Amino acid sequence: MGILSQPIGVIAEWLRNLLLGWGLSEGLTTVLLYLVGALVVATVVQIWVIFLIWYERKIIGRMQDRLGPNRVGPYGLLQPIADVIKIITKEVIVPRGADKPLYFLGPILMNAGVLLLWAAIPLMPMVGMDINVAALYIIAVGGFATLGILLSGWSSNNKFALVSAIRTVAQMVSYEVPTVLALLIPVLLAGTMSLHGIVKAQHVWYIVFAPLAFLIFFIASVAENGRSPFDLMEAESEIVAGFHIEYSGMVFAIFYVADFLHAFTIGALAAVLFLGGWRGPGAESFPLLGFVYLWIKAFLVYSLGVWARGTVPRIRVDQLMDFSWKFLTPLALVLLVLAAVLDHFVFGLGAWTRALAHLLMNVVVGVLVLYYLERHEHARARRRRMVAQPGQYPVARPPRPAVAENPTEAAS
Amino acid sequence: MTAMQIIFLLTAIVTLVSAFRVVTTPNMVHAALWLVAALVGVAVLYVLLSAPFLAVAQVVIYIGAIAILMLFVIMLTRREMRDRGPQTGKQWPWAAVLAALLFGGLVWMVQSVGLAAAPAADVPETAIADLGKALVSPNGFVIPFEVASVLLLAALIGAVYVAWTRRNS
Amino acid sequence: MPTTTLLWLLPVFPLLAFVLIVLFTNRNKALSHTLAVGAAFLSWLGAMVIFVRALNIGPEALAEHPIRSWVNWLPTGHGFLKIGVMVDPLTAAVLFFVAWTIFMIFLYSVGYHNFGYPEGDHDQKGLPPHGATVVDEHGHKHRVPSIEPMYSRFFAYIGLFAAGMYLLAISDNLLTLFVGWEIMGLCSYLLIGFWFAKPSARAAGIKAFMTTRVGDVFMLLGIAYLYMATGTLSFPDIFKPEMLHQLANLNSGVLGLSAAGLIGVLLFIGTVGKSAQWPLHVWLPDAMEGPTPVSAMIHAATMVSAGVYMVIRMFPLLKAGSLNGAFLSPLAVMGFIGGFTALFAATIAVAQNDIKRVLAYSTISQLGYMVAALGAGSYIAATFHLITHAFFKALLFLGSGSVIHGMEHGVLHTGNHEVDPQDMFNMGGLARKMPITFWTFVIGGFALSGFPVLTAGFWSKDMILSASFFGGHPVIFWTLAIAAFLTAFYTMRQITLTFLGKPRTPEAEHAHETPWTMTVPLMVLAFFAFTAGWVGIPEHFPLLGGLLPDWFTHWVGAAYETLLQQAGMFKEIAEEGSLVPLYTSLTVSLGGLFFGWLVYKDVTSPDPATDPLKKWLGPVHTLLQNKYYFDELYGILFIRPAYWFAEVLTFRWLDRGLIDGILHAIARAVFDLGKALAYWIDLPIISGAGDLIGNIVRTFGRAFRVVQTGRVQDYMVAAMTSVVAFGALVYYLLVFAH
Amino acid sequence: MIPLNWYLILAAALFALGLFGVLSRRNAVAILMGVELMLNAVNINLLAFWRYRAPVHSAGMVFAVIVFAVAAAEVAVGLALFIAVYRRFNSVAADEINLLKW
Repeated sequence: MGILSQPIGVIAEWLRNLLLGWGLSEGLTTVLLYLVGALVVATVVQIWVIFLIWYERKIIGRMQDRLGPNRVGPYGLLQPIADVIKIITKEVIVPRGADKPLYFLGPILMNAGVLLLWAAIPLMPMVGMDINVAALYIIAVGGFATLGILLSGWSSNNKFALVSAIRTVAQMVSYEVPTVLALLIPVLLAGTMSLHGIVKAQHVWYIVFAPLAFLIFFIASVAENGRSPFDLMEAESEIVAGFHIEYSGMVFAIFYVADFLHAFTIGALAAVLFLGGWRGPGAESFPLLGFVYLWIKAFLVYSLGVWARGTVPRIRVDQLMDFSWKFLTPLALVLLVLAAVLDHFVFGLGAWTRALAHLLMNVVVGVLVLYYLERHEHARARRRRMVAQPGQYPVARPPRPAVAENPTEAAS
Repeated sequence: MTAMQIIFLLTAIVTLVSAFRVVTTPNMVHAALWLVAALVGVAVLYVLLSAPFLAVAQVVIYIGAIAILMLFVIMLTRREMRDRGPQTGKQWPWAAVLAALLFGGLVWMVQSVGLAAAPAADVPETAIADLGKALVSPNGFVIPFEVASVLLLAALIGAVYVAWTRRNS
Repeated sequence: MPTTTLLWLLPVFPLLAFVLIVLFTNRNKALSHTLAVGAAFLSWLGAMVIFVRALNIGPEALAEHPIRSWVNWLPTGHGFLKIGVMVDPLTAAVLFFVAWTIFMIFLYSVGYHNFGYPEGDHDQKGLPPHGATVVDEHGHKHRVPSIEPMYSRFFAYIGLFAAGMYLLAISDNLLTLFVGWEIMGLCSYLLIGFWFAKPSARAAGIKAFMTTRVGDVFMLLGIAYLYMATGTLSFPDIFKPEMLHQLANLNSGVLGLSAAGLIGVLLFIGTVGKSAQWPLHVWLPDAMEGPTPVSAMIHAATMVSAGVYMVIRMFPLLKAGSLNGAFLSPLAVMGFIGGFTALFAATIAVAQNDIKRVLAYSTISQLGYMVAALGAGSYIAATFHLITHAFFKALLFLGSGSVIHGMEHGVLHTGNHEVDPQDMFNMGGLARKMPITFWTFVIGGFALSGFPVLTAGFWSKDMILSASFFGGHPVIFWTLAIAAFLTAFYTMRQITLTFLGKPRTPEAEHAHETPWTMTVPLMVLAFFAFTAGWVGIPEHFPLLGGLLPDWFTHWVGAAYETLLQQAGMFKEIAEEGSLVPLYTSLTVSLGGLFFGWLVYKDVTSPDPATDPLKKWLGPVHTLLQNKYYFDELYGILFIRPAYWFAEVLTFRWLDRGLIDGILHAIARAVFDLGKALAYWIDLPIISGAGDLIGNIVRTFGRAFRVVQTGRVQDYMVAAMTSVVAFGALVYYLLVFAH
Repeated sequence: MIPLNWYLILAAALFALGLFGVLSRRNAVAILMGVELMLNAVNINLLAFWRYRAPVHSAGMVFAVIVFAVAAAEVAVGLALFIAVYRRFNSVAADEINLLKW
């Protein structure tokens, strides 16, 4: 049992012996070890967020033809650190009339909802909790984040916050449905809800099996996270700054961290479910390599999100709901059913044959969907040309200013 | 007193206290949160009963959906939240007596019947797979399962219909 | 296409045309008449195909095994009431003339209703068109005829009419025959009252409907009795020797008639109504209120033939009914009524001035001929005359319509609407104006008169006369002979007044020939009026006999010959030996024609008072002109009593006086009793008890109403209390009791 | 191990608390919460008996799953009703809606 083949096991064994040597009981030691493990994971990922913030600001800056942070430290690398220091020193303000316990419970729940996800993610072979209903667990702990948002929005005693919270929750609940349905496809393919099992089953990455499911999962997750282009919750022009408008200082920072961490977690989940998790050359022998692989894959998916954030404009609220209920959900359902039926026939075949069959099905469905969308768009464009009257649009457009017959009269 | 028993008692206390707060707190949002706590406690009990799937399902359904929905409705029917009057009706002593009677009777009944102190057998490894098969097997519970699906669909449609705002009225 | 299918389709085409016109094409006149005429053409084509196929089968084989097809219709207690279609020799012969005449009517109607002319200036629905004013390129205004405002409706009606006639002709049972019969009754009502804005037309329609209804009710009774007695209405089932004997031997208990006799009389009363025999003849002359030639012709040539067709069809039954020689046996009744009607109507016709009324009475007279022929026992002669008469009477009616149409042209030209275009005294000299009409009319008239050898009428009339003479019915023979003389007389009177001499009015001078849609049917029918008789020249006729085979007798005779022989009712008539009928026939027709011409050739005044007959006959002429005052008689006998019965007896005395009086008395008594009961019993005892109960309930209700708070939770508390209590009780009983 | 009694008594207590909530709370949503508590108590009983009596047979779990479904349906319809009632009466207080008579 070398440090290379079982790094965490070695460290844990060492720690256990150390604690037992201090005279602690067997049970307490176990509990402590779990605690230490959780603490390490939580700390590592939250610190990683600091780097993510720098990375994202830099990338977005470049996309927007700016330089991004470049003053503090080399390439501005220390800029987030400076921000952290600044934010810690700020006062935490509790608004009058706020429900104080809930006011603080909100960000905690939100952060916890993200951190709890990491408990189930298989970081490397043999490491990470192996829950046999992990896929369901991922969905379940997502509910805590929702609860946190609702609580913080409500307890702030601010109508903008409340409106934003309700809107956000509606969005999250809506997008949870396609997320779950897309997530069920890897579960179906692997035949297990355990994430470890799913990773082990991916001799061929599931993105080959189900590219459309990957896309749905990614899009719906980003929307659930509420990042651009789905950042309706903080549409500044409408509801100021979202449900956390009243928060300041370190409490606000928790929201901030949770947001970025959630984005990265989505990447990790997508990597686990569709990109083979820790799988890669030599990962079986050297688990740390697996960790690196997972991290790289998660980071790539995260970068995809950043890319989208920097380029795609925010969508309208009715488009948001339509997109989920009228497009993603039915598509995911169709894919799920088709995958189930198809897999029934190709299950016994070789991994690559099976993968190709699924891929073919996905391509066919994708082409059909694109064809349908084009038709739909044409029809809509035609309708719009036909009934080009104000008041016909689903969302209030600014009414056309009444053009006065005589401009001078209007001016006076 | 084993560790399991300690955990059970802790969970039971949390659950019951939360449940008590659910039915007594005047603030409806707090009541909803206490409900969440009570339901999480129940979920833990499920884990103790070796039913992790149902525990997670409990969290998904009750916290992810039902509790959120209730909070929504509480916020949509705001006038009640501002009500500083009593949140319990005049009949509450009757209710308390009844609940107490019921509880007393049930406890007495449970204690008067000899019950097993330990499980009859271990839960099989394939419990979740068995559950899944039982739900869709013709020899199992496929008809109740389908009926439940229809019920859910009917509830879905009914809820939409009942809560629909008629534009022209 | 199989013959049976084709047979079923015959009534369907015109019916379809009716439905389509009524529902869809009512606004489009051209389309409507195309549909109707097309349907008539299809039916005509089908009928001709069937006729030719029937010819190929041959009379005996066809009589033995008619072309039949039937379906189950009504389930009865034991089996089904079947309806179906059938072609036997009789049907084939009838179908032939029905198809031709109906098709010709349809074609003729197009021209008669002025298709192609503009809409009238002041025309309105329910009135005949009054003409339109058109302006030609020189600015001159012309009065021209205008198109009938209800053109499409007319074609719908005659389409339905044709459907009824075809249905009647092809039926193999009395039920569908009766259905067709009644359809035609309805159509005749609709068509007579077609110009319903004219009061006279309305009255005539109602009169026709009511009068024929009298006959129809008796006929329905006869059908019902027949069904009761035999359990079937199908002709082939009834016309079996054993069935006929059974009916003939069954005593009906009415007037000493056998069942067959009673049925026969009842059915014949239907014919009396439909074929306008005395005493139900009054509707037919009034029916001339309909659109002039077409509906008149429908009534005269087609529908009234239906009545005669029905009795011909039922002849074996009538014959069986007459076996026991009761005084009122069907054949005796028919002989009497037919002969009487023939003479009676002919005398009226002599004194009529309206060109159509003459023809109407002539029709009644000729129908009487046919009925009398049946009464004399010769169904072949009756059928023969039925067919020839249909052709030449149709020809005459269409010709008279053409004349009237021409006269209306004249009326439009002079603008003098006082002049009646139907009065023969207003005509004269039309032969030069309307040559085709004249010649065809002359052919038809001579056929009607029985002009020897050439015309169809001669042969058929001769057959009737000889049948009655040799059959041993001298009374019928001489009656018919006199009627034939009168027929020839009034026919020549009509021709002379209308066509010969000089025009007596300016309108007659400006009359002119009608369009081809009217003249072509005239010519076609004239052809048949000529030739239709040649198929039935008797073999014993001097000189001509045997030159052409006596095909008709052979053909129609086959229909019932075998049956009558089997039933022992066939009587061979020796037709040789006497030339009395022939000479009589020659004498009366030629003599009548000659006298008619002689008397009327010099009439020059349009005043009807200058009628030479009037001078000679005096009050008798007035009697004839007023149709023996039959309308007035019926008015006194039936209509006024009916009004009196309804108004005075039933309404004023019975209803108001007696029934209302009784009711009022009962009401008064009950009212008083009720008041007493209410005062002495209801108020103190019953109401008191009711109030007591009510008060008790109310008191309890007041006491308990606090329980019903309307709040769901209070109810739940109550429910849960009960649940806990019952749970405790059950637990106690289950656990502690043991 | 934990005796079966403990679960049953806990469930009874939860049920009684839920019943009290249903019977006493004025707010309709709170009544619904009480109902949820009662349903959970039932579920605890179901699973406890399943675990202690017939763990190899999945009937207990199936019942629990169906109770979940019923609970979800009930909440959805109930809350929709409250919204409708609130629109009409401007209140969701159970004792103010007293039309359930006559």
